[in-house]
Amino acid sequence: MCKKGIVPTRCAMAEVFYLDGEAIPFRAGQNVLEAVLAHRQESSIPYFCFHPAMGSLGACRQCGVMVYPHDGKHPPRLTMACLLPASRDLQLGRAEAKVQHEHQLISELLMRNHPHDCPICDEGGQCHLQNMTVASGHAYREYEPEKRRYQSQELGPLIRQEMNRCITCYRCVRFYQDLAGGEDFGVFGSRDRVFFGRLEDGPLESPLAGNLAEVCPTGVFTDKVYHQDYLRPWDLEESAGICPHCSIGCNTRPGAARGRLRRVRQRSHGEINPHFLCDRGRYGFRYVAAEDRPRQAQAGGRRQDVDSVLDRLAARLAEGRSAFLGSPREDLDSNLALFALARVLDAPFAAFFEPWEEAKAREILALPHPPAPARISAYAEILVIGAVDRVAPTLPLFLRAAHDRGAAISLLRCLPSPLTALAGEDRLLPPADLLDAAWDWLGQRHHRPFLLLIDSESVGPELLHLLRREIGTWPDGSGILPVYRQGNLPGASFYAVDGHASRLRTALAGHDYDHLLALGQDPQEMDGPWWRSHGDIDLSLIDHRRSLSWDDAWLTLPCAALSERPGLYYNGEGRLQAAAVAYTPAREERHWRSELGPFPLAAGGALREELLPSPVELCRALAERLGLSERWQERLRFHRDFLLRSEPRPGDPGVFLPAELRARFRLHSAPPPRATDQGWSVCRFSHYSEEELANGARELHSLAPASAAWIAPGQQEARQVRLRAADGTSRTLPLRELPDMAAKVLAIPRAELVFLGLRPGDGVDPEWLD
Amino acid sequence: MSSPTSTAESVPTTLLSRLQQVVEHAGSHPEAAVCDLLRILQAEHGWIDDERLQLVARLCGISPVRVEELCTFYPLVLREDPGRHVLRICDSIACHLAGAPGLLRMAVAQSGVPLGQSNGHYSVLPHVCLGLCERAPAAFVDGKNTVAPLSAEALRQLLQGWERES
Amino acid sequence: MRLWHGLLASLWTTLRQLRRRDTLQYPEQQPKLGERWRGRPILTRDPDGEERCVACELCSAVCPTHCIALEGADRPNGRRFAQSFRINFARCIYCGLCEEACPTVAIQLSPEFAFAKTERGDFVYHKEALLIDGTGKHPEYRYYDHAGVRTQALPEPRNCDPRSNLP
Amino acid sequence: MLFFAQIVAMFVTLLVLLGIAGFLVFAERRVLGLLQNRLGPNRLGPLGVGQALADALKLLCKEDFVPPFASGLLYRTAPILVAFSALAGFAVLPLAPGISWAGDWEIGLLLILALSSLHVYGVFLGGWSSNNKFALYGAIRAVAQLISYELPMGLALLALVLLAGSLALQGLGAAGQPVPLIVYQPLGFLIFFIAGIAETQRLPFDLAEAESELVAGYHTEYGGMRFGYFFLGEYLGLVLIAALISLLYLGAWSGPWLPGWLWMLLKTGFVIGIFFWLRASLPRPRYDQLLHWGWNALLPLAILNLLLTAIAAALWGTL
Repeated sequence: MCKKGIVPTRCAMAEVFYLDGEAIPFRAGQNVLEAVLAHRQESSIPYFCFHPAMGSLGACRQCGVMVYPHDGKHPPRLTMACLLPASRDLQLGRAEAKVQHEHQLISELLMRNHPHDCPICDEGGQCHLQNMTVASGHAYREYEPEKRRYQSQELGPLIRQEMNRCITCYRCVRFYQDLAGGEDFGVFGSRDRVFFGRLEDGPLESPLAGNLAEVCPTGVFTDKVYHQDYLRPWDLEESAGICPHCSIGCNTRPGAARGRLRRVRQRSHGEINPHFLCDRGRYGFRYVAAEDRPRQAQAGGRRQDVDSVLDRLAARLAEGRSAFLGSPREDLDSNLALFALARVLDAPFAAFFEPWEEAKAREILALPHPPAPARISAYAEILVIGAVDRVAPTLPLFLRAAHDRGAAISLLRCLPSPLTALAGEDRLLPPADLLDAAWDWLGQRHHRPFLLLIDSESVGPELLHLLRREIGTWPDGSGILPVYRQGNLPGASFYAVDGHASRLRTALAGHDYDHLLALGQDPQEMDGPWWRSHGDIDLSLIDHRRSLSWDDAWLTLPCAALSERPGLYYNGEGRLQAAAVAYTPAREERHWRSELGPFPLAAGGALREELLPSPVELCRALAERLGLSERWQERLRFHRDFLLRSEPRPGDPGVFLPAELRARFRLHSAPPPRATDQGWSVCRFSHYSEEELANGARELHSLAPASAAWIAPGQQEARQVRLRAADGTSRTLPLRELPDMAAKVLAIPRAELVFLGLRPGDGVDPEWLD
Repeated sequence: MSSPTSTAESVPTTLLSRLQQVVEHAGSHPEAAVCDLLRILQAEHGWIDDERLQLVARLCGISPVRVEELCTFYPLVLREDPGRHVLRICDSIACHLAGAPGLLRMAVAQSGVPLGQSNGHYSVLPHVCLGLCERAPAAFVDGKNTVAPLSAEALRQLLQGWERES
Repeated sequence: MRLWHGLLASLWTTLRQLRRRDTLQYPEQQPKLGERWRGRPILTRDPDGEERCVACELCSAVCPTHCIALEGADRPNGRRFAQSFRINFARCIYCGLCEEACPTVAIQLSPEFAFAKTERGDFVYHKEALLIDGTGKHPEYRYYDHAGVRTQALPEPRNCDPRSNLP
Repeated sequence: MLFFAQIVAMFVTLLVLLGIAGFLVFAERRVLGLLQNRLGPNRLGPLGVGQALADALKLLCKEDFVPPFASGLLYRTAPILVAFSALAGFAVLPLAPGISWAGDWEIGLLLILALSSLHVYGVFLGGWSSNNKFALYGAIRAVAQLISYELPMGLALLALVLLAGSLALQGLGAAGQPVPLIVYQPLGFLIFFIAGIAETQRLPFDLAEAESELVAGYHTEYGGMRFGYFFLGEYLGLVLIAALISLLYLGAWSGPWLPGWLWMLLKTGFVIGIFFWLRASLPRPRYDQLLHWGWNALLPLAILNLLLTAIAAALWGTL
């Protein structure tokens, strides 16, 4: 890279053009604005409608630069930098009075209808328009007509619209329609009546709608959730975070202040989330502020202090009749700490409570290095199995980019999907037939590398197994990218997928074990019938959400939420990423006179930290009480060193699980296929906002539809359906029609599936009720 | 996307089949028929209400937002009830110089409602260039006939005629 | 000679002051403070009696001693206000930057300058103590007249409606 | 019995002198206030007189603190030395003919000059024992200043002695009857006056404790009553010099209607007032300027004065 100020001819690496005499390197195909933005963080050229993900439009006319022709015959002319291809030795001027005047005039025009409401605008302090207007030097309006006025729309609990602030840069609609594929948001009208919005009030339907707040260069679309706990962005402490809400592992930038987590924004990672973050990642963080989040340790449903609960737990563990359950949504160290504790106690440990889920995790681990999400768009042939858009809402962005590049996308699904519009081949199937259809697709001759995107929640382990067995015969570069909603599945299950779940169940079903210590997982939420039939097992829970069994459990220990502690997460591609502590929950306090309320922090007051222990600390405390501290530490270090060849720091791009560590999982035999009948079968219905943690985010979760059974239209006249579990219990669900879904399929939320002990693809005998 | 409203009662079946024919004519690109559908529906009903908007969206296989984008962009597609008649008076430069602003003021005074709104019988709209600059000021009546040049007296009589009609 | 002149001139100058007294006997005699005296900041109301502060946090951002802390919230009508507003006068240096930064002329420096406390914590003034029932220096100013944003949803004929039949 | 009475009387004199010194601190602040558009301390007692007592009480009540780095004995003795040398001078000072503790000592003038030189020992020891660079600087300045101004002062007095033919203070006072010696010795008076200010380190010549440069000069490390001693010494020195000026140049106790001792007191008070006035009016010179004037202006002038006096005495005889 050329450093600033060095004579550019010395720079043989890249070709350069000159902006105000400064050499700016560029790559072929870049335009001038892109090159300048890539060259330095703060652009000296103001701009609005340009966005790295959406490219140039030339609509705002703000990024003008003076171009000096080489021939000397033509006079210099003003051109938009975002529309000017960078070429060698181009001479551009930005700092001259004429250009600056032009920028000022454009700013004045853009501000013509923009209200003077920065003080009450949430964008103030992070507003592109504010920055550019100040930078261009426009300070006083000379023409003061009445400003244009709109009726803003109510766009749901996540995004707030204030249309009067619009400068018609079209970024929102370009993002929403062209990139996110949203159908319920558009641009209406013409001239100066252009309006960006929906047909009528209502929540935006796209799971990527939250990005509007970041895409909009001014305050038309702002973050409603952030607004609840609003503090100016300059007061926020931002850290490098990792989204824990699905297997993609998007990089986030949580912003916290005064002991509260206030917002999450996206932090660009070129391979995972170059530009955008889905709403689950953006708003799911609110689970830390859920009203029912447990904060008190309990014993038998009664409040107790942590130490006495730990004492009782340690005494119980010392009896040697306890089994351990880890969690694929907890971070690596927490799982390893519990695993090490189980090892030193020689107790059974599993990361999954269900052998079926465990088998899937094993198949996921056995996959050869999957491609990074951002690489999806490079594939020419893509097979999508299941509802990946519901599991990982950012994936459609990459699929859309692939489609725009001419990729052939095939879709096998049982639920409606926004990807239908992109798919060349679109087959609507019951879940049990997905495997055969995928097999058919592979049977077609593919010469170019292709990609299988699998929603591993709607398929069984046998599909993953059979498909990954074939990888050797595929063209080089082909791969499988599984998606699921657990943030750290490979990390949690690495030591615990060789039939551990079955052994755990056998142990608990026998007489030797009568106590289960579960971290971040609730067996009742994993397999309802089994748990109901083993009611004599005592359950101890370490968690930061109030799970189903929380109030009935023998002992409960609340722990710090994921954003309140550092963590390491293996995402779906086996990439290990580190998240920093996003915030420390705290309450303002002052010492001298409590009745006057908290002493202002900014004025020298203090924050009293309200810390809950992390799972690792709880495990350490248990090990100390058991007198096994040293052995536990030794174990932990051993497992950790084996798994973490190199440990990334927060903000690093991440390191991969070594191939040889994955290889040992390939030797497993095929999981037994399930019997399929031709009657009704179930599939998992999910909304994009659903995830164990994100369910606690009130605003986001309010968008999820009420629990129901969904069927294709015109199949049944009944209003309700009753389903029976193997143990005789039953559930009655309201029946709803869902257009564009597979016939003879009942789509049921996960909680109901678990209660009934059903897995996607299982045949059922529904009882139709009126 | 709001739920599609039933249009069975407001759109006669003959019209519906005619619309379907137009869509079929567009072949593999049904969305190409959207302008034709809007034109037919507006000719039949006078303006495009929400039901017709949804119908067009359904027939063309595109989202209602797209149809609305198109409707609100083009001035000849009306999204509000204009009354029985529409008078468009050109206010582009030639007509402006020839007295269109005076005519518009007159029309407003006579109809009693601001430009663009209906007084129940008719509405008067300013309009971009009608291409009749040589006979300015020009007007466009009910989307069918042009009147050019439009004198103040002719305007008064026209509007009076419409009022009497009701 | 200049030295002597200087000496005598200065002696004469001081001697002439014998009759003048600029000192006020403060607690008994109250000083007359100027309009722009920079004393304790207060929060004012607009002519309608509404709180002017919209919790934009510019005052706390500009405060060189970080003595202002506030958090905003929304009223049911959509207007923003300071839910809590606290100034620590043990830290305040009366520089007046907050007043200068305030876009709604809510925070104004008042002529009150003398307040002593026996406890440091008592210097923390909360919103109830800061808010006065008056408009302060700008009697006519209403921020929302100038903001260009109607926070209350008022369907007006002049609102831009993209669905309107106008071209 | 008489001896006992004398002891009591001396004690009373001492207390009165100390009281005067304390009062002068207050008086100076008031006068400065008057001269600077202010009021000065006026809260305590009528016209604020109680301020003097309050200050004294405050000083007495303060902690007696010796910095750990100071050399203890010298540090403790220095302020006493200062106060002592100032007080001892009053022993020979006649208030009127026959009113003086030491009687009409032949070498009264010499004793006073010697005691005023002793005063600088206290100052120097204080600055030295404080082990503080500012204090040491202040002390060095005090010494150099004293040496530089002691000479012109002595020479000015020599001219006076030449005229009066006596070293005894009462004799010198008597020489000022009926015509004050200032008439014969205007130049000598000026020299003595300036040197006297320098001697007592009063403003504008208080370079030994110039707070803008040296924090507090030689008494930087002092607090409480030890600092009070320095203060006492300074103000008693002021009284002493003022008394000397009125005794030697202003005609001592001569004056109509009132008794002589009262005249003496009035004249002293007047001179003190002038000192206050000077303090209110004049800025402090630079240190090099101070020494420059002392050696290059005042000393030659004093020699000239002595020469002229000698010539005049030779021509027209002494008084």
